[in-house]
Amino acid sequence: MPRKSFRQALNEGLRLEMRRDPRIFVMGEDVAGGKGASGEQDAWGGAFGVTKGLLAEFGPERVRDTPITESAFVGAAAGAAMAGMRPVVEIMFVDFMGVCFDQIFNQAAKFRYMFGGKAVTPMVLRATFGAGTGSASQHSQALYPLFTHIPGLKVVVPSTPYDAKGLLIEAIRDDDPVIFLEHKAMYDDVGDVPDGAYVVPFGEAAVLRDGGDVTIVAFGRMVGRAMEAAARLARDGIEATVVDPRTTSPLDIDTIIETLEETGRLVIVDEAYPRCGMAADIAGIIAEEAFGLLKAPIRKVTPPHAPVPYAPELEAAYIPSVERIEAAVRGVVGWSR
Amino acid sequence: MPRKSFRQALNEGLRLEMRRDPRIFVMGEDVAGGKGASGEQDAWGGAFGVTKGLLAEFGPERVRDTPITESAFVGAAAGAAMAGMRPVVEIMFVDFMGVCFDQIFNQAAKFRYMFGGKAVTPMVLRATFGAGTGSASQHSQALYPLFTHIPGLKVVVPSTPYDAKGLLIEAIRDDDPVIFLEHKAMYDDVGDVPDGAYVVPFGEAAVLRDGGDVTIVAFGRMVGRAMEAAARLARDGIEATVVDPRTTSPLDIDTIIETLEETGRLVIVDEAYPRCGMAADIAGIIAEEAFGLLKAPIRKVTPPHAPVPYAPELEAAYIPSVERIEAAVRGVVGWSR
Amino acid sequence: MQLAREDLLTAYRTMALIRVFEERVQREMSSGDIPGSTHLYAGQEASAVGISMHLGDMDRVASTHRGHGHSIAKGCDVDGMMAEIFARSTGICHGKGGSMHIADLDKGMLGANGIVGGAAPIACGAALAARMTGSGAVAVAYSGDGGFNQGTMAESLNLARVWDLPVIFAIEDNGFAEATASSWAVAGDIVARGAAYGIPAERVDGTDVFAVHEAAGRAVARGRAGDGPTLLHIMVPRYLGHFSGDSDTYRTPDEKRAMRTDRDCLKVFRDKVLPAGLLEMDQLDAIDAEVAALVDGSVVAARAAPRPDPATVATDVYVSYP
Amino acid sequence: MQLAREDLLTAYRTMALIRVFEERVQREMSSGDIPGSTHLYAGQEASAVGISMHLGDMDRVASTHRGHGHSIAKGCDVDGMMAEIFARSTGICHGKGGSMHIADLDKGMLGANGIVGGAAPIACGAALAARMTGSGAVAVAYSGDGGFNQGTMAESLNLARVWDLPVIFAIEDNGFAEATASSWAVAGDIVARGAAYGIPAERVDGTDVFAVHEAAGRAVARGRAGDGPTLLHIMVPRYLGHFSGDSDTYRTPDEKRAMRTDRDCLKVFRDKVLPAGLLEMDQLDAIDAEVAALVDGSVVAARAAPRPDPATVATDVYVSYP
Ligand SMILES: Cc1ncc(C[n+]2csc(CCOP(=O)(O)OP(=O)(O)O)c2C)c(N)n1
Ligand SMILES: Cc1ncc(C[n+]2csc(CCOP(=O)(O)OP(=O)(O)O)c2C)c(N)n1
Ligand SMILES: [Mg+2]
Ligand SMILES: [Mg+2]
Repeated sequence: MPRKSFRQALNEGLRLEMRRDPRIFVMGEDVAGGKGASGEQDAWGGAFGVTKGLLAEFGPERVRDTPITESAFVGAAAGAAMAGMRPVVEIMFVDFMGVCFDQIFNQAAKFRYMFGGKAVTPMVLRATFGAGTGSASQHSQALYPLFTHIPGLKVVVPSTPYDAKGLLIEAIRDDDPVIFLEHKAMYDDVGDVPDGAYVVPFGEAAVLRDGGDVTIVAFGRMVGRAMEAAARLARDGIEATVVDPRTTSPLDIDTIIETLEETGRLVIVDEAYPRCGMAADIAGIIAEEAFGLLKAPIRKVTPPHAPVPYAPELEAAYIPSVERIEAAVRGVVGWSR
Repeated sequence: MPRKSFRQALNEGLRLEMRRDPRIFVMGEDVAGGKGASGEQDAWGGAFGVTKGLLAEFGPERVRDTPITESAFVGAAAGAAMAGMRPVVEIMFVDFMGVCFDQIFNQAAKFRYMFGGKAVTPMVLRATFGAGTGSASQHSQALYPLFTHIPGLKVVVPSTPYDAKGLLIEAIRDDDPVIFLEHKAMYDDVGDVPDGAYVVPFGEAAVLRDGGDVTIVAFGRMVGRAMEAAARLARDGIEATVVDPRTTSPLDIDTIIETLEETGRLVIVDEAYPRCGMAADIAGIIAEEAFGLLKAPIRKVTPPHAPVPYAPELEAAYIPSVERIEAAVRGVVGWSR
Repeated sequence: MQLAREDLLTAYRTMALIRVFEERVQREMSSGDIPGSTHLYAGQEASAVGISMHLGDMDRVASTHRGHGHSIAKGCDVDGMMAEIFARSTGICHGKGGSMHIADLDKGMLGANGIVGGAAPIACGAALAARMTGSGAVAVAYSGDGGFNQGTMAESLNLARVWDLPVIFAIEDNGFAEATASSWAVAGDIVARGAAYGIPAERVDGTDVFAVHEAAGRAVARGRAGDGPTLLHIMVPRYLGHFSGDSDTYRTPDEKRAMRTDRDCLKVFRDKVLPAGLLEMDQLDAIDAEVAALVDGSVVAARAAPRPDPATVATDVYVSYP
Repeated sequence: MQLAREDLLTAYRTMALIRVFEERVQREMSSGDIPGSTHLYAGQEASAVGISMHLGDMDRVASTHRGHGHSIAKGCDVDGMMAEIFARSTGICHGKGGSMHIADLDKGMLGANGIVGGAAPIACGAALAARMTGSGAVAVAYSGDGGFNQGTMAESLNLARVWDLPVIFAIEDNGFAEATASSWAVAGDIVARGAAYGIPAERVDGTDVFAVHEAAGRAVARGRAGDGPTLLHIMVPRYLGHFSGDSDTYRTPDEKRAMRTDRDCLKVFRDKVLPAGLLEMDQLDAIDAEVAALVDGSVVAARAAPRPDPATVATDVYVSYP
């Protein structure tokens, strides 16, 4: 199978879908770049180059640079979606959602319910997230727990180029508002990605590894670290099942519970803040729905309750590491009353 | 002790503190009311009358009506706080925080950390929350899980007039940004409230009832329902401990764990959305830190994953009821492997 | 006043219907059978009507918390609206939305909105869809004077100009945002603020449906011709309190009385069409009776309608959710 | 040009220092020793300097992502800034903030800001504090041309006017927001947009520190006198890419060359003061040498400084947290 980067996989997903359906368009700050300038057009393709080349194929009506007015263009996406279009919006960094959160959580997310089931709001809101690039407190957050909290939104956090493409196509075809988050440190990660269009359905976890001793649930960039920890643990005879739910809303809790039937032990690894975060969410669901399967405390491996720091040493201490995952697993495997 | 309503208790807390410290001022939409009008001034005292009468005592410099520009005035509070003032801001409904969320979560909450510990941002952001008044999806949310998620914020959810006054005074004296949430259906609730100033410290749960069979943790308006459920259960010989953490950040998890040493069973009642909400958060912490104490699954009693509906019948089905709390307790008390 | 007889009748009928609807809702609020609170449009009718006379179902409006008038003018079913306000399952949103979330997408009504300033971006999006599909449709973003200060409004003005969107910003200035006077809260001048974005902007007497109709006509024509946005600063009186329970003491009794006598769009209309012989008095009186009966009927029907089934509390959150 | 000799020297020295600092950071970025990315102020120096010459430590500025120049002009320690950019524990934010969050509250520098449009409300708050305490201080809200479109800016203009806040909105128009030209993205006219709020507004040549100094003088005087806000639309060139790694292909090589030759505030300054005999060439050359050494020293010190202790990762989140 062809090898492609996360960035390429996303670009391809967008391109294939835009070819299929003329109602799909992309917009955001510098999704082309060079608007009004004398030099190169499509100079950026978005801050991380994901939409590069779309302008040439689809033209400026369907690849729309925007002024720096997130409320206006995210709200416009919601309005356009209600009016029959299928917008894909780029918010450069998910950290910026604070300036347009109302349009996301009170408008787009609630139209369908408030209007008694009549509205259909098919929009995708893409944004980068995550720490690890020295971008400090306002450009490194995960924040998907905030979106997961809100009924009416779907939330996607892919961990491989394959999933990224398939989930993005699914998101575009989905009739509900979807928050699609891409880890900024993973755009150059390479993986197997078929050329054509395919979908990865929402609410279906990927089980990346099978092992009888412990279940590790991880999201986004933490999936790779969980896999590495699992590989290290295997050398000591500790076998881990690794589950990537891929979407946080809907959440495939059934697959997690199935693996617990064998393992009885759960470690959740997440890059988001700990309080009311994904790790707490899953731990809370399991403590209710699968308590009888648990042989040990659930361990959450997350950053501390702190903003993301700038210095690399601090960032390294902040983001869950392979070592911390390993230690957490050893803790639950060795646990007894 | 004098009996006072929630509204009066809050008004008194504000008044006493404003007398004590001239740096304290209040601002928000119609916190006085009548600005620029020909009729009565201080016509509103805020949408729920909490600030009524402050204008007469403290004048328009310290009781500031604002245009409808939450980003500007919440950000101005943060700026004024960094510059030595102690603003208390009213955002009529917490649901409106989406239009100014950046100033709350990326600015005020992060100054101290980003600036290496130099900034002090003593501001209080008061807002009403909660369902039960037929106000529908955009005027009935709880949303404190969103604030609890964010490091740098403190979050207060009082359940009695006594606590409301003491916690508000504590919030005003606190040097960090505090989100202070008042349930809109409770303003007329009456309780014992001393006349003078006193504080209720953050991060100290109130244990409202002692019982050996189960621990019920509840917030805000759900505390009353939990107490009622406990009273009903007691008739059948089931004795519940009821804990109101009062602040969700910091959270007094120690008190909850202490009660679990006796009860071993936990039901969490919350009005916020279930996913990444307070019930999940506490369940997740307990499943990690006090797993060995648990004799049964943790039960979460929350609304469904849906926006708040308008019709009273739907709202009644939406908000956790005494009956649902009772049923959850019976479920965990009767549980066995 | 180049309106055909039919149009004149429609204009009056719709204004009268809104007036009766709103005053009836105000009365019914005190019965305790309507949950929550409502923000009523009485006094402002000529604005929505003068604009909507230019609009078809393809054209879309995004409204405010004070949305009943916009909805009726845009063709929403009055029975469905009343049933919604009464929180019945026959309501236009099946009892889930209520007064502040009335919507009928088939009629191009994209919803009232509980968030001040929330509508303008949504209207820009509807206008963008019209532009991209070449449908020739326009969109209207309603706002009050207070809402015009919101950042979303400024952002939308800019976006609409930059993209030449066929959107009409209809800023209904009723002098107040809740208890706060626009003369204090709105710095500078609303028309100048629109014009500073390069957007054609004009002030309109919102008690005169003919004036609104003319200005809106220019705006809609501009939009349909691909010439982009327009801002209308529409001066209207607000007859009732900000919301149904507002004691409204920040306005003097004189002020409130004067507005009913001097700034009544229905009276203004009668005073224009009757002396000019465009319509007969008894035609208008007949309309008054007709809309009163219509609203009466809607209340009777709403009261008789079933309440929503509690089992529907968590339906319609998503189109699909595995 | 009514500046005293000392002021002239300070103006030149500060502009030259910023220029050298920024070009050095650009070079050091390629060494890989600086994490993240930086947005550099080279070319825009006369703006921050012309404004800050009127300001004392009591006056406060709220800055943008492109904040180094504002910080230096406001008196932040250059060693501390460089160490911060190099992510050292001796940095002005102890390595927690980095380039985009430089702040020094004692100097009245309320922080660079990673959120476009984030600063204006904060500056309004600082101005409100000044007003309420009667300190006579003013506040400056910096923004770029792109940032001026943000809703927060419009809301702040309104609030500043309604409350007569002593705030100066310094809109630095470098022609671009990232790769997007302001000629396209900013509808209408920035001066007109300020004036429409009733705020005195003027366009200023941001390559001429004298012009900026004069306009800022009027603005600051207005603020200190209690006459409220001012908007300055300051035209500046951006010499480098949007951020350190920007390939900057949306501007032609000619365009970028021309801006260095025709719109260099240091050259403009020399061309004004030398022929007029206000300063001597060798004084300026000596300053050039001095600031070069200063920046050199700051880099050497930063490289030698200790890295933050990982144990501090979760300190300084709160003043207190039980
Ligand atoms: C973001 C937000 N802030 C505040 C409110 C509360 N609120 C509801 S209506 C209103 C006044 C709006 O005034 P205006 O825009 O003039 O409209 P009018 O009520 O006069 O029709 C306010 C402040 C809200 N709904 N949303
Ligand atoms: C709310 C928000 N949106 C987008 C960005 C990404 N961003 C950073 S700088 C920038 C361009 C700002 O342009 P301008 O205001 O003209 O300032 P300049 O960079 O030219 O100094 C953008 C879009 C951001 N940081 N914050
Ligand atoms: Mg109004
Ligand atoms: Mg710029």
